[in-house]
Amino acid sequence: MAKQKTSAIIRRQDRIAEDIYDLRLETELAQQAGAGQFVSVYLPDASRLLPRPISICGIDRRAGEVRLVYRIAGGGTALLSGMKAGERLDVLGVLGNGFPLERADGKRVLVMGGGIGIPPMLLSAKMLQERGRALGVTAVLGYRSETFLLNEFESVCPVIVATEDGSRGSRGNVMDAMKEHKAVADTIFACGPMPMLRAVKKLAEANNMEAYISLEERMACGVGACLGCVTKTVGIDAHSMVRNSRICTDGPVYDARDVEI
Amino acid sequence: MAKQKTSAIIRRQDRIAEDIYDLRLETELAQQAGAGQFVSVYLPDASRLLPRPISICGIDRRAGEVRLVYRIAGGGTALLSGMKAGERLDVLGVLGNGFPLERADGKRVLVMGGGIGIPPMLLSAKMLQERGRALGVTAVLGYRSETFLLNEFESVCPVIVATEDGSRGSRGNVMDAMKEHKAVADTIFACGPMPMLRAVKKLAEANNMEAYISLEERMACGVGACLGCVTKTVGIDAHSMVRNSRICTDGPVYDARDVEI
Amino acid sequence: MNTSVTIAGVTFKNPVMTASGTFGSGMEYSEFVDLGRLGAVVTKGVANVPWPGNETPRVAETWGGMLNAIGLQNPGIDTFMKRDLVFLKDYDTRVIVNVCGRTIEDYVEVVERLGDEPRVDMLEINVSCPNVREGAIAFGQKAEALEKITREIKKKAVQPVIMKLSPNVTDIAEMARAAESAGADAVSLINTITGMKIDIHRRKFALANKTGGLSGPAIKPVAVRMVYQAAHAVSIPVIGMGGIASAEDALEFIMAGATAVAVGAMNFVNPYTTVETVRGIEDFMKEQKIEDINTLIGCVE
Amino acid sequence: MNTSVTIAGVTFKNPVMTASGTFGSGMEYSEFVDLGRLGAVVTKGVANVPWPGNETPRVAETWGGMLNAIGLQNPGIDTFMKRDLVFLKDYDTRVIVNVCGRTIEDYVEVVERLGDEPRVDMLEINVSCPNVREGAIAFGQKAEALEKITREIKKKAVQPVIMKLSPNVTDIAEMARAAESAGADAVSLINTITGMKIDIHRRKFALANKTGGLSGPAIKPVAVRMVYQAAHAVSIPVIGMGGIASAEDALEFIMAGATAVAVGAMNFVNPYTTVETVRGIEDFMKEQKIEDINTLIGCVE
Ligand SMILES: Cc1cc2nc3c(=O)[nH]c(=O)nc-3n(C[C@H](O)[C@H](O)[C@H](O)COP(=O)(O)OP(=O)(O)OC[C@H]3O[C@@H](n4cnc5c(N)ncnc54)[C@H](O)[C@@H]3O)c2cc1C
Ligand SMILES: Cc1cc2nc3c(=O)[nH]c(=O)nc-3n(C[C@H](O)[C@H](O)[C@H](O)COP(=O)(O)OP(=O)(O)OC[C@H]3O[C@@H](n4cnc5c(N)ncnc54)[C@H](O)[C@@H]3O)c2cc1C
Ligand SMILES: Cc1cc2nc3c(=O)[nH]c(=O)nc-3n(C[C@H](O)[C@H](O)[C@H](O)COP(=O)(O)O)c2cc1C
Ligand SMILES: Cc1cc2nc3c(=O)[nH]c(=O)nc-3n(C[C@H](O)[C@H](O)[C@H](O)COP(=O)(O)O)c2cc1C
Ligand code: FES
Ligand code: FES
Repeated sequence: MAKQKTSAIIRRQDRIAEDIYDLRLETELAQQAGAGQFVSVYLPDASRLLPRPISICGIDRRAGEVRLVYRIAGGGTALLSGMKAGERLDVLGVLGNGFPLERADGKRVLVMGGGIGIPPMLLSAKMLQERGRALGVTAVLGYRSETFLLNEFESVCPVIVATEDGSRGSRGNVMDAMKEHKAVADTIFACGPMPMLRAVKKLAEANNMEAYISLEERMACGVGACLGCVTKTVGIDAHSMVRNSRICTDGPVYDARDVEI
Repeated sequence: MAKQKTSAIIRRQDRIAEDIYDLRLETELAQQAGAGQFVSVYLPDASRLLPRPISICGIDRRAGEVRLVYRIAGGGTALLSGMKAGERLDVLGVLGNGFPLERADGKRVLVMGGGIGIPPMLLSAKMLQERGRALGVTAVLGYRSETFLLNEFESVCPVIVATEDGSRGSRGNVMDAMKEHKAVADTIFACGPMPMLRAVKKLAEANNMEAYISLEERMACGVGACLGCVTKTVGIDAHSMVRNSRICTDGPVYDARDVEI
Repeated sequence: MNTSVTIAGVTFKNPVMTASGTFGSGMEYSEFVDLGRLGAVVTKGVANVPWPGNETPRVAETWGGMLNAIGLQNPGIDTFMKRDLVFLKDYDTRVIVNVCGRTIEDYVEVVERLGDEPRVDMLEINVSCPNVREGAIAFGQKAEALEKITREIKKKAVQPVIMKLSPNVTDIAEMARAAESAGADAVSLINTITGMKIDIHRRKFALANKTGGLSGPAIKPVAVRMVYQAAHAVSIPVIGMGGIASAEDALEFIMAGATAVAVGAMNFVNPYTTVETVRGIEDFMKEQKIEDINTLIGCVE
Repeated sequence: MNTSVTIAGVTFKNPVMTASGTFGSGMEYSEFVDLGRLGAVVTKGVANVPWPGNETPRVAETWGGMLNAIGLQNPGIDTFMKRDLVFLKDYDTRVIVNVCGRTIEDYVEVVERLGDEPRVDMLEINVSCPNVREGAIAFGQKAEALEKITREIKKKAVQPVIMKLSPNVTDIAEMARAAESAGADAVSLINTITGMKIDIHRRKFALANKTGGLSGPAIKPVAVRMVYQAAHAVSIPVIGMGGIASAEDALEFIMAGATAVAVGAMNFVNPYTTVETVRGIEDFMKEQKIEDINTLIGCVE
């Protein structure tokens, strides 16, 4: 099915941690969405024209529901957090390539999420388990302090937790927690802040692991037309013919070896 | 009390004729509002920044309620018409001078309204009757075809009705109806489209009557600061020192002899 | 009812085009809209060789608009001809290729390469991109420079040439006249207005390039004014753009004097804007019983 | 915590002013805000004699902004001094008088009249109003003309002189430098950007004057860019304005290089904008532990 801009209905919205919201949308996009893909949410505010890219955190195909978990990062997400069940929300989707779950077949997999990079990894972990071909899936989650989605992760796979203030699990970030728990893997799927993704890339390269990382960039169109959202690539990109790849279309998930971050 | 921008609550909103809406606002402005004055309504749409001036059609001081009756004339009023009880609406008020009801003391008064100029005349008629010093108040109302607020007028004073298509009362406009009914008066209070106000001015001048007419102009500030909303005056205006008077502050109601329209 | 307009001998089924750089080569938005419904697809600026463009962040939202500093990233004329023009072969719409360059020679090279491409109906020369340091914008801000590049391009161009004007000038009429006098077949305007946004919490520019081009509904009044001034200054056709979000907006440009219009940033806000604009114009004409859209061009009083 | 800034020897308690023409002489908005909280009240442009201004409609709404073509209606310097300046005597705020004219002589006459008015702290010379046909705007669009008028005014002015620049130019830095080289004590910018709106249903201009000046949040990115460019071009202080709606916006201008800022069209949208901006800046400084607002001026990297 093609990408579309469609009017979703808010089924519910809950605050699940400080500044973190859990939004359930009734939308036909549920039928296409996959792990690591995202939608872009338009705000009911004519002064904020560009849609906000938000990763898909969950899908209920039977109920026709897409779940988004987001952090209030500015005026747009603040506005979104005030919206109520029953209200309509325009969304553009499904966007992006998603995680290549098949690359985990027969492998030991680490699913790593840092901060607001955690939500898409929940869907990834679930879909890896449903696929059932990985040799083992472990989640490594890094929070500032307050955790969220943790119970759900724990019902899916073993979880290693890190918090910056040490209030739960290891003190430090996901890399610290990985080391502390001597977590090993053949393949990493990761989403999180740029320093974390750089560390994952370095780790994977040093240990000859595969790593798929989900990148972020400011977006306008979300569909590959404006060239706003590029990331530097190691080689010449087949579409751009320069060392730039469009995150919205050819990403957001990249083989860490392919990008210069 | 000073002018203010204040957050009102919509008590109810009803469609009372095609494209005509009756809006009740809970606001402290009810304590100050008078006949012929107006408020300016801000829209919950950041692309439409300027407030919409709407005349006060009714006041319930006890209930702290201001009543506005408006026609959908464009995007802003269309948006307004979709708002529901309980929602908040920012309003600026109370604005304008209002009708000089005391000028009707001991006089025979015609209260004339044309089209969407009818709503403010309802409050005017009511307040004239409450004041109880006029020698008699008659309303002359001109509609395109469908009437609105007519029952309410009829409970306040004798009413002469005109419709353009003749479906009710005289065929034609308020001036035609006046002639047909040989309505006489010493003083006229009027609001309506410019051609009607010009006719009222001419009639008053020809018959040595007093006429107070409520004018409209595009507004920005609504409080006399921007000089957007002027009307040409016959003499030098005391504020502007040119032949321009600010409708939002020194109007909207003028002695017809003072303005060039 | 006739919605078709003609510019320099090329007839467009309707006056609605895409604004260069906001629609790729149509490929991405063909998932959303039937390109065959459009008057023309105007492609992203293409140079003689691939350009990497600017660093990110390249886009930032502003009140009712956006800033961009893509920096004319493009795959170069070779790939463009092999891939994008081939893709467009299947669609019943006009194709206008937007051309960028650093030097006059760069531009001329692209123009010559496109000379025997039958799929290319017109050329639009971007001398007004505020986001590249060399060449480009300078051509669009000085009348003599604009005349010179226009003349050189016209010498070699097979297809009719549209000069795309910058709004970042004191006198747009003078620029339009310069383009006309040098032989341009049409002018298009406006390109983006140079703007800036600062993130006060990080005390940093919102765009890596510091400045970017402002587009979207916020700039529409400036664009309509400039289109009106340009249309009154020259007798070649004017293509209007800047913040068009609806058929109403498009008609505003047409009444100001534009023979055709282009939808830019609003594609990002609503990917169906182009076709909805086409449909809206048709509806307006039906409602108002307008037989020929050409009677609306410049009809404002 | 110091929020005061100094321009040409005049100290303002905070950098928040009103933009000329949007606040009358403060009288009307004194019902809403305590004028004593403002850095300065900048009054509506005043000429040597009363001006009637343009026909109505004079204002029109646009997406995130508005157009105005008031045409500098003003009661003339006599009434202004007798009424408006007297009114302002009671308030503990600086007063900047905005001056307009048709000829250099007109301007100079007003400037001289104000020379021994102690209530007037500074003069702002409007050479950039797009809504009057004669004089005015021409002075603001040509560097030589701007230099000439600045020099003539400086010869007679007792108070420090701010030249208010037009954004309708190719190169704002050149204009700022022209003002500085002719002796201006400061520059303020931006005035409105010329725009147009058409009512497509009536096929008429929304404004009687056809064109008007665009202001409001829509133009902020253009204004911030120009303030940045001007601040880098000259060493005299820059007063920034254009679409300021909040303390965040004001800080954006300050970080871009403005020593002070002015709130214009947003007064119409929220009459409390000026004082809320003052308060917001104070809150920001407290939160970020900034001792002196002067350290923020031009701090963007
Ligand atoms: C592919 C992708 C997936 C994402 N998934 C999630 C998610 O699942 N949960 C979540 O909380 N956040 C996610 N983000 C980040 C989210 O898009 C931003 O936090 C959000 O756009 C901020 O909007 P705002 O209006 O609150 O902030 P503002 O700062 O007011 O936004 C201004 C502009 O900047 C853009 N912007 C601001 N921050 C970012 C950012 N980090 N990335 C991209 N654009 C940004 C906005 O979209 C808007 O155009 C994702 C970003 C991308 C690119
Ligand atoms: C003193 C005064 C009292 C009024 N009282 C009433 C009333 O009681 N009931 C009623 O239905 N209408 C009244 N109007 C007219 C009403 O203000 C407009 O119909 C309304 O502003 C249209 O807004 P819009 O967004 O729907 O139209 P748009 O055309 O989308 O508005 C665009 C801009 O033009 C302005 N505008 C459009 N039409 C008018 C107009 N006729 N007068 C002034 N500004 C206009 C809008 O305020 C807005 O700024 C009054 C106007 C004035 C000046
Ligand atoms: C992301 C983006 C990229 C653009 N790239 C180009 C370009 O390559 N060549 C060009 O001539 N104009 C380019 N433009 C300018 C648009 O074609 C158009 O002139 C401008 O955006 C105004 O129209 P709008 O307000 O509808 O977007 C670009 C605009 C945007 C927003
Ligand atoms: C209604 C109106 C009247 C104005 N009158 C003047 C004026 O008399 N003199 C002047 O220098 N600028 C005048 N301006 C320009 C403003 O002072 C300011 O430069 C411009 O509006 C940009 O700021 P803003 O976007 O905050 O409104 C006027 C602006 C408006 C909206
Ligand atoms: S956001 Fe436009 S190309 Fe990615
Ligand atoms: S609307 Fe500003 S003076 Fe009347």
